[in-house]
Amino acid sequence: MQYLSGIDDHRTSTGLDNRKMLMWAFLGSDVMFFGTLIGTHLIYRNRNLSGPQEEILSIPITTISTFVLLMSSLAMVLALAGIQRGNMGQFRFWTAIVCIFGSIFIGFQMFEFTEFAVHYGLTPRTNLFGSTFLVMTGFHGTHVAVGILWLWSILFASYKGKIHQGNSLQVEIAGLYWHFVDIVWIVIFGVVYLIGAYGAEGRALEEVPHAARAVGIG
Amino acid sequence: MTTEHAHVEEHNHPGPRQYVIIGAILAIITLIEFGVFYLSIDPALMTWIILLLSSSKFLLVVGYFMHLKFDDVRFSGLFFAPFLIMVSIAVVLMALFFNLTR
Amino acid sequence: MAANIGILKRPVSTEGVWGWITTVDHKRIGILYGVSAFIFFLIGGIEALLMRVQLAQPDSTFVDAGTFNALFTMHGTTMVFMVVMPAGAAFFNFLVPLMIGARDVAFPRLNALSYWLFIFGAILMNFSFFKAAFPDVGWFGYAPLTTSEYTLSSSTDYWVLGLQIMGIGTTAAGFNFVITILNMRAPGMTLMRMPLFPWMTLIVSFLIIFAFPPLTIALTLLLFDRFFGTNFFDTAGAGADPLLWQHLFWIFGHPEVYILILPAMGIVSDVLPTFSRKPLFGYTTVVFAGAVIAFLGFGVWAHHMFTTGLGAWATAAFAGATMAIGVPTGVKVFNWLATMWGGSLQFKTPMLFALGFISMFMLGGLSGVMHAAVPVDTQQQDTYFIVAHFHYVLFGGSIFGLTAGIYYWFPKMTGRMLSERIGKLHFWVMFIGFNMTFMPMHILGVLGMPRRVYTYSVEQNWAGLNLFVSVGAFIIALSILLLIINIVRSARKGEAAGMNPWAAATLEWAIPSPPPHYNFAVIPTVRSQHPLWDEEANAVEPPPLPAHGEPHMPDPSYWPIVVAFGVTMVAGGLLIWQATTWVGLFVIAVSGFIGIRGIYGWVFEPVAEESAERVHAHH
Amino acid sequence: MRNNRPTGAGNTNTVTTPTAHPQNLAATLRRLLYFALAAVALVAVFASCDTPLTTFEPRSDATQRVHTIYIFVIVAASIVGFLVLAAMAYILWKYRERPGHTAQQTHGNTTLEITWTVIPILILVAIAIPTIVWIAGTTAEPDEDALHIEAVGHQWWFEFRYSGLGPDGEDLVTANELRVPVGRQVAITLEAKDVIHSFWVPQLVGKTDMVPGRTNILEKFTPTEIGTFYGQCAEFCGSAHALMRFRVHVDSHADFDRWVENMNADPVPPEAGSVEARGATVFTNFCARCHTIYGVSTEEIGPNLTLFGDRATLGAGILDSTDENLKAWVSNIRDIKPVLDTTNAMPTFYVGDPLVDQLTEAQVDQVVAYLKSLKLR
Repeated sequence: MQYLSGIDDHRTSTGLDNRKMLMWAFLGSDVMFFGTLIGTHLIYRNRNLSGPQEEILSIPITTISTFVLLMSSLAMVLALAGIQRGNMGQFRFWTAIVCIFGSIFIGFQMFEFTEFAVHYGLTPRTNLFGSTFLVMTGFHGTHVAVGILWLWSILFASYKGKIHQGNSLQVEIAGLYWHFVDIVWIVIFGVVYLIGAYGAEGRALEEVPHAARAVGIG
Repeated sequence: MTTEHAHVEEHNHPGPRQYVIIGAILAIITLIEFGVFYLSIDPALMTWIILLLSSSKFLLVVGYFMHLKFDDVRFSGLFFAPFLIMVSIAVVLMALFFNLTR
Repeated sequence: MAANIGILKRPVSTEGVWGWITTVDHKRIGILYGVSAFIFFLIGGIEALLMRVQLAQPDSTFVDAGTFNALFTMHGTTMVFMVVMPAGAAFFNFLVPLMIGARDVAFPRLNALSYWLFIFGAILMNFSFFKAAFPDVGWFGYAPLTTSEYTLSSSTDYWVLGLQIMGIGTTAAGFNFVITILNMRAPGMTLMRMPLFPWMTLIVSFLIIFAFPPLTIALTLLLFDRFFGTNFFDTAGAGADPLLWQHLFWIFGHPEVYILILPAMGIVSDVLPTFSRKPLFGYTTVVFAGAVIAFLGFGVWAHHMFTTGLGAWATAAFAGATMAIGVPTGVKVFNWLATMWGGSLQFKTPMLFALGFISMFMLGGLSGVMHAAVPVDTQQQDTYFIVAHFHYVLFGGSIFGLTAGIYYWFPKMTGRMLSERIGKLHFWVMFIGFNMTFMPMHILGVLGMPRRVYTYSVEQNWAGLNLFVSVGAFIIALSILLLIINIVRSARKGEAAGMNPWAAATLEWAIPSPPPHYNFAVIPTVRSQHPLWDEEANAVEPPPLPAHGEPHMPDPSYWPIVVAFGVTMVAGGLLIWQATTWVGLFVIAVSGFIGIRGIYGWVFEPVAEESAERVHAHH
Repeated sequence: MRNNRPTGAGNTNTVTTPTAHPQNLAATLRRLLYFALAAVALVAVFASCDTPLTTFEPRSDATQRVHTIYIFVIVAASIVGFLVLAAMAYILWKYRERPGHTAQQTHGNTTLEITWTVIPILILVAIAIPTIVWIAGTTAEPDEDALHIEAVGHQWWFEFRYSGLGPDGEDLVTANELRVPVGRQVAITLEAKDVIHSFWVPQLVGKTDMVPGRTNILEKFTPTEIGTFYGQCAEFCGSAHALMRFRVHVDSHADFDRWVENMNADPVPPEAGSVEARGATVFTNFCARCHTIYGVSTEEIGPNLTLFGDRATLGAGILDSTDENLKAWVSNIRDIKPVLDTTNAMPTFYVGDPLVDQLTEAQVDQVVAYLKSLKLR
C-alpha cells in the first residue's frame, strides 16, 4: 500500500460530481415515490361507491397546462445552456420564464381543484377518486412549487454573484429536478387524464372542442 | 474539476437549436395525444397509443433535456433501475387488484 | 463570509456537548447512532421482558390487553427502526469512510441531519407515552385498524409521524452512503477491492432509497385519513381496500428485512477472514449473492400476505420467488463455511459471535423456507412459529452479527480492548439464552399459539413452554448486562488496542485507534483486496502529516439540528392541531419557518469556514 | 512485493490474548450436546400434552394434506440444518488454531460454488412442487352437496351464516360455535364487518383472513372425526384480539339435522310466572335491541343467541357457559373483556350502582335462567 500526497480534495472515484449524483439518486427514489402514488390511484380506479370521478377531468384545459409545463422544461435547458456559455442575460431571462410558466401551471391546478370543489363537490373527503387524484396531483404541485422556489433563489443568488458560469452545476442540478417534475406530469397526463378519462361514463359530449370536431376527429 | 467536466460534456451536448426542436416535437406529440382522446376507438388500442406517445415524450425529456443520453451511464442506472422496479410493482399490483390472478 | 448570513454564529469548537450537537464528523455521528441504538435496545428489551412476564403463565393479569398490545407494537417498532437500523448506521458511519480510504462521507452535514431526524422521530414516537398511550396497532399497522374509526386514542398519530420523520432521516442517510461509496473511494480502491462491509452498506443504501418511498406514501395516506378525513382506508364508507396498506407496507417491509440483515452479513464476511487467517472464499460470489438477495427482495413482498386471499396464481408466483431467495442466501452460508475451511481459526469473541450468526441465521433461513411453502404457511402464519423464525433471523442474525461488529471494531473506535474473558462469557450466556427463548417458540407455534395475544387459557397447555421461554428472555437480559460491564470495564482499564489488534487486512486498521478526526494523514493508494496482508505497508506506522498540516475538514454546523428540529416540530404542530387548531397552526407555521430558514442557512454556509476563500477561488 | 500475510499469533500488531484451548472447545461442544438433548426431551414432554390448537393432529382431509407437506418440509429442513451444523462443527474442530498449522490461502473454487448453488435449487424445487400442486388444488369448485357457510368477523366475535338453512329459506345464523356434520364438505366464504380478522381451526383447516370489503374463500374441508375443535382469530384485530376464539362442533349427520330443525322451530315460551318467563321479558326489553333469538327478536347487532343454552362457551369461546360466568358477563362485560366503547358495544347492565345499572341483580339472574333454558328439544 502506498500513500499519495497532494490528492485533490475534490477528486471522486467515478469522476462524477457528488451533488449531481445525489440528485440522480434522489430522482431515482422519487420515481418510487410518485410511482406508488400513481399506482395507488390506478388500483383504486372504478372502486368509487358514489360521487364524481374521471368524467369531470377537463382534457382541453389540462392539455394547455401540460403544454405550459413542457415549455417551461424547454426554457430550463435554454437557461442552462445560457449559463454554461457564460451568457448571464440568457440564463436570467429563461430562468424567469421557467418560474413564470411553473406558476401558470400551479394556477391551472388551483383552478382545476377549485372547479372540482365548487362545481362537482369533489374534495379529498368525497370519495376514493377525490382522495387518490387530489393527493397525487397535490404532491406533484408541491414538487412544482418547491422547484419554483428553488429557481427563484438561484435567480436572486445570480444577481448577488453567487451563481455564475463557474458553478453552473447548481443550475444543472435544479434543472434535473425541474425536468423530473415535468416527466412525472407527462405520465400523469397520459395515464391518469387521457387513459383514465377516455370513455368515462357521463362525459359530456359538448366538451369536444369545436376545432377538433371541425377536423373530423371529434 | 466540475467546470472542466462541464466543458468536456458540452462538446457532444445538443445546443439551443436542438432544444427548441425537441420542445416543438414535445408540443406536437401532446397535440396528437389530445386529438387521439377524441377518436372513437377501442379503449385498449387507445391505451397503447397513449402509452407509446407518453413514453416517447418521457424519453425525449430524460434523454435530451436531462442529458441522460449524453451523460455518464451510472446516472441512467440510478434512474432507470428504480423505474423498472416501480413499473413492475405497479403492474403486479394492478393485476392483483383487478383480480387477474384469481 | 457566511457567518454574517446566519443568525447563528458558526460553531468553531468541537469540544463539549455543543461539539457533539454540531458535529459533522462521521465518526462522532457513528458513535451518536451507536449510543442511541443501544439505549433504545435497552428500552425495547424491557418491553420484551414485560411481555414475557405477562405470558409466563396463563390468564395472567400482570398487564392488561391495551398495555400488552402497546408493548408488542413498540417492541417491534423500536427494535426495527430504533435499534437494528441505527446500529447498522452506526457502523456505516464510523467504518465505511475508514474502510474505503476516505476522510469523511460525501455530505457531512446531511449525515448529521440524518441522525437528528432519526433521534427526534424516535423521541416523538416515544413521547406518546406521556401524552396518550403507546401506539397499540402493531408495528405493521394494518389498516383499517389504524384508522381513527377503530383507534380512538391519538397514539397512532405519534406512530405515523414518528415513523415518517425517522424514514426521512434514514432515506437521507441512504443517499449519503450511495454517493460516498460510489464516489469517495481512495485511489485504487475499485468496487471489487472493497471489503464486504462497505459492499453490503452500498446495497443496503440502495434498498433504503428505493424501498422507503412506498412506506412514506403509505404513512402519508394513513396520515391524511386520520388528520384530514380522506378515504384511502375507509372500507365501509368509501369502498377502499384494506389490502392496499398491506401491499405498500410490505413492498417496503420486505426490502426492510434485508436492510436489517445485510449489514450483519457484511460484518461477518469481514470478521471471518480475519480470524480464519485467510481471505473470504468466493469474494465475487458473496458480493453478487448480496446484490441478488436485495434485487429479489423487491419481488417477494406478498409472501407476508399468503393468507389474505391473493388468488392462486399470485400466491404460487410469490412462493416461487420467495424460495428463489433461499438460493443466494444458502450460497453465502456455504461460502462462509468454506472461508473457514483450511484456515487457522482463532476463537476470539468477535469470531464467536460471527459463528453464532452463521448457525442461528441459517436456522432462521430454514424455517423461512418452511413458510414459503404456502400450505405450511396457512398453519404457521401469525403463530409463534413466525415469531421464532424472524427472531432467529433478526436476533440470531442481525444482533449477533452487530455484536460481532461491536467486539471487532470497539478497539478501533475507542483505542481500548474489550475483555475477552467477559466477552466469551457474554457470548455463551447470550447464545444459550437466545436458544432457550426462541427455540421453544417453534414448538409453541406448532402447538397453535397465535402471535400478539396478551393472554391464553390454561386448557391450551402452553404454560410450561411459555415459562421456559420467559426464563430464557431474562438470561438474554443477563448477557446484555455482561456487555455493559465489559464496556464500562474497558473504559476504566481496558488495555490499549494499538493500530491493528486482530492483524486484520482492511484499511481501517492502517491508522491509529481511535482514528484522528481527519482519518488518513495522507490518502492511501490501494492495490488489493487485503491491503494490510498483501502489501508492504503492513505493520508500518502511517506516514506523518504532510508539511502543510492537517487536512481541511468540514467545520461543525448548527443547521442540521435546526432543520431536523423544524421538521419534527411541524409534526408536533400537527399533533397539537388535532386538539387546539390555532395553536397547532401557529406551531406549524413557526417550525416550518425554522425549517426553511435552516435550509437557506445551510445552503449558503460553506462546508469549511477557513477554506471558504479557497473553495470560492476553485470555482 | 513481500507477502506479509500474518499466519496467526506472533504478528507485531497482535495483542496476545489467550486462544481457545481444544479442551475448552470440546467441553463446550459437550455442553451444547447436553443442551440439545434436554431441548429434545422438553419437546417430547410438551408434545404429549393435550393442546387443542395443535397443528399436528389433522382431523380433516384439508389439514391432512397440509400435514403431509408440513412433515416433508420439516424433515427436509432438519436434514439440511443438521448437515450444515455438523459440517460447521467439523470445520471448527479440524481447523482450530494450533501450533505448526497455517491457513491455506485459497480464494475460491468455481466448481464448488456452482455445486452449492445447484443443491439448494434442487431442494427448493422439491418443496415447490407439492406447494404448487396444493395451490392448484385449492381452486377446485366445491362438491355438489357441500355445506355452504358464510363466516363474518366482528370485533370480537364470529358470526356464522348457513346459506338457505334458516327460516323461510334465509340464512341460518349462529355465533361463535359452528356446527358441521362429519364427512360432508364444508365450503366457507369469509367476510369482516370492521377490521381484518382471520379464520383458523388448526385441526380442521388452515387460516384465511377475513378482510372487510372482500369476500375470501376458505379452503374447502371435510371433517373426518366427530368432536369439538378450537378456533382462534389469527390476525391482530384490536384490544380483545386474544379473546376472539370460537369452537367447531363436528356432529353426526343426525345430530346436525336435529340442530338445524331446532334452530328453525319457534322456541317454546317459558311457563308463565317462572323465573325464565320473567327473564324472557327482560330479554325482550333489553337484550333484543341487539340480539336475535329466532321467534323472539330480529336485531343482528350482537351475536345470535338462538339455542344459547346448548352452547358450551360464551364470549367468543373464552368462558365456559356456566351460570356464574353468564351472570358476570351480562352484568359487566368490561370486567371480562376489553371493549371499545363504540355504539355497537354491549352496555354494562349491573355493577351495583343505581346510577349506572339498567338491570337489578334479580333481573340479571332471570335473564341468565332464560338464556340457559334455550336448549335443544
